[in-house]
Amino acid sequence: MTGKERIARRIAREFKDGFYVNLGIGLPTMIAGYIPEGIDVMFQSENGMLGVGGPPTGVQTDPDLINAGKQPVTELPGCSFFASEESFAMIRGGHMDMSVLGAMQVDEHGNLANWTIPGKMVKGMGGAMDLVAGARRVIVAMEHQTKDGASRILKECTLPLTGQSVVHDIVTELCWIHVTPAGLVLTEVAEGLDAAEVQARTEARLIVSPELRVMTVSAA
Amino acid sequence: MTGKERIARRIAREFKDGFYVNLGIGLPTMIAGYIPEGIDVMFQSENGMLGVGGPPTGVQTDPDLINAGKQPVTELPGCSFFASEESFAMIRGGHMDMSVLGAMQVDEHGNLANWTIPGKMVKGMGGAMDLVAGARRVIVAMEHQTKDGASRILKECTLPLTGQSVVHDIVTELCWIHVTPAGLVLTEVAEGLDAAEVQARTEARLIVSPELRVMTVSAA
Amino acid sequence: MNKVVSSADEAVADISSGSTVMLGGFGLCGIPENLIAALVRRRITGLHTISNNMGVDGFGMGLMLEAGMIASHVGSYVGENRRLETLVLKGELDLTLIPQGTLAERIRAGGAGIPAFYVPTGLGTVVAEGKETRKIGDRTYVLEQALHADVALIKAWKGDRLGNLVYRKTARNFNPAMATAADLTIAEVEELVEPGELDPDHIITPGIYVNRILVGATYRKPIESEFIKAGLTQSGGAA
Amino acid sequence: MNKVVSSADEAVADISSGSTVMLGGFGLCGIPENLIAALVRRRITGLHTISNNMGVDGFGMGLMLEAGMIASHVGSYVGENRRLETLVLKGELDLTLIPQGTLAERIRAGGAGIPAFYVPTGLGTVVAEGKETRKIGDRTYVLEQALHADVALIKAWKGDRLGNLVYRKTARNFNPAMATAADLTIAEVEELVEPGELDPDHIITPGIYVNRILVGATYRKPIESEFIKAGLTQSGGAA
Repeated sequence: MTGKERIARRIAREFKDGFYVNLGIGLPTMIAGYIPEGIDVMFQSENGMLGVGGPPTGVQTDPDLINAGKQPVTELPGCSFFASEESFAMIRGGHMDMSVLGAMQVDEHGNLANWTIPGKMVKGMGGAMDLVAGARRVIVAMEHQTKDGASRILKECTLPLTGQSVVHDIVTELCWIHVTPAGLVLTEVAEGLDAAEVQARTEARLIVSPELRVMTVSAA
Repeated sequence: MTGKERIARRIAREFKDGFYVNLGIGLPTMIAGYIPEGIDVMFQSENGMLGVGGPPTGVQTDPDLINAGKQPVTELPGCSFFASEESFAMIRGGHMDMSVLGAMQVDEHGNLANWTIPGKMVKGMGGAMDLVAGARRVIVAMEHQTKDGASRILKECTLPLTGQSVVHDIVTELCWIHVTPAGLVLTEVAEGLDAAEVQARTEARLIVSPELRVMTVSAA
Repeated sequence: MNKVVSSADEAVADISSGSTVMLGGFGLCGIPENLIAALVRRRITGLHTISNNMGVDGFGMGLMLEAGMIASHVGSYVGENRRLETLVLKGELDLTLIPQGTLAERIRAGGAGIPAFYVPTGLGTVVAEGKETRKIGDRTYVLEQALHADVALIKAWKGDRLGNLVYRKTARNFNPAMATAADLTIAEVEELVEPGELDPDHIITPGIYVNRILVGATYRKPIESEFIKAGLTQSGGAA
Repeated sequence: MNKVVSSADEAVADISSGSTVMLGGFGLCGIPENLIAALVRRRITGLHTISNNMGVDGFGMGLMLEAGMIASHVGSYVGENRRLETLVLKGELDLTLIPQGTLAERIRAGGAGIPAFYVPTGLGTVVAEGKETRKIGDRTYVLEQALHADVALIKAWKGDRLGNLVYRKTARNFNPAMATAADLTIAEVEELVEPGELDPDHIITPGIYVNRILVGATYRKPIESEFIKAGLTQSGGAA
């Protein structure tokens, strides 16, 4: 099981029956593949769809039916389409139970940076700023460190922010971290690791929960 | 021809082909019956309909199909239904070519009072304040004087306002008055009347247009 | 995911006295008849209602008023209800009248995460009294606040068990906006269909906004102008 | 009332250089292909464009960019266009990036007579720099202004000669809001139907918002992710 798969499987366990969820592009999208049986989740795509199904099989993709990553998708029974201003009214109005996004950096205040690196070309924030400002619960799903081994969980973000004090939880292949007003609380660590090892790979100070558990990922 | 009919017929002549118009309850509603041939006008009803047709003939009224006066109406080909917030986005956004309303008082500044009389029961302004604030052209259609012979066209409105400096034109059975920054300009008088006679029945000061004409009403 | 409840009584069983309740409809068109009847059966009191109108004597919200359930009301037109007049003049009901378009937009804002916005409507009238005004470009505007409720009771034409809704003709009115602007949204429909039966391009209220859905037991749907003409109420008036 | 024009070239014949132009679509989905092609044939310049994206190299608004027609752009994501990158870095194109939901709401506001409104989005980020913020309730919000254009070029699925429009699936996106927010709205459709053929309950854009309507000559409708994979562009990225 890869680290990314471990992250996706763990977050999938957080979904409750009847949840409405927006999954960011990349790693978060993988979560849709690991939803526990008996749990009905409706996925939103911010370009104007609720009830997004998986990629179409075979050749007959429909150019009028894409997700926010501009990839062809399918319709689930009970899906609906709406305009962009409606889609973001839904997001901004606090109707999404959860938004799962990738990140470049997160910090002790729950600040998130995931849209631009100064000096490199600015692609744009798309819907990320709206999602983190509007969803009831914002979960960051990302690999714990950069390819160069640098921590992505910092005392203070150094990149331009996507949102200020918006992150509720951070899930990496190493651990689950809950963001609180007191700071980052380590609540789960991957099997075979302990809190000290996670802290060693993390710039931000981690408060170890008195109820620290082993991170269980779904088997399926 | 009654005074009300004269007013309705005269205003109908102002409609241009392709106009979108909201007609208030009462006298303004009569205008729909006098639209010149070859002129296609779409009527809006602020409860959420564009393309309102006349009252249904026969017994089969549809309780789901009413106008803002809560009276049964019919659908014209190309009509559409929308929600209240959309209907007023349309009105407030300046998309209605014309709104024709009744009034209790209008004054030299184009102020309009048509929704409440203090001391009597307040029924509410409904959509009137939105219409006068939003339509491109607001025409007041009313009888020139009250039943007691008092002027309804005043120096200053004495009743609570529906809108401040919102009226573009005032049409009564006696005359057409255009509201300008300089004051009320008398542009048309009914056949057989002159400007002095109209002024005598009007509290507000009327500026007589150098191009004063006789008010022509449609024949049909 | 199944949001269907079996009756209007079950649907409103946990609404408590003192709640803020939005009720859809324009006049008597598109009102949640069955939910109102169930609320009246519960006899809760001190409700703060938000609805464009207030029914008529003998129907719609008029029944709630007669049962003494309403402490305050926000709406745009209440001209069809003599009992309301009496209560307001006696100071037993706090009535706030606001322009219909501003009412609709404040409700939409409440559902859309917009706490306040500027409108031209009502400038220079009693509606703007005590409110901030501001010049933007060459026009002056009034600052208006979002409206949100504990409960929204709405009426749609058809719906499915996921809460997706479609409306019929002018019975749509305030229902879709209210569906978005409450902590708990309960929708009554004339017909329940299977998920997928409503064309996803035609759905007006996506199920995300709806917590409970029920099929109304019966629909009377009187036409207000005719109901009034029939002599049950006597006042006339505008929208 | 007949708003039908016979070709995209006729539809855009009076759009002048220096205009502010909104263009519907999300990525390459639901974009006015035929109107863009006609604009490119006109070779007007100095346009100020407002659109969520900027096409890709070789298609959609990318063609306008390649023709040197665009002076400034307001959008939320432009990651699929290398030519844009070059122009921005050389200072030849003024690019403003704003959150997608704020963009959509600013356009809606422009059509709805709301000059400004508050949102939580972007607080504490570069998006809020230079903007007024305000505490309302227990949260701080950013004041955002309406967007309005000289011209909106939009794409719908079907329409009638009165300008009534319906959209198909996710090709709806920014098109309905933009239809409301310009002095001149031009809609291209895949199919023209008779007034009355579109169910009035299903119409998304009422004709009042549309000045001209035309049937697009051809529709290529590439899927962006596949178009890019096919090697015509190389950058990847988010929405």
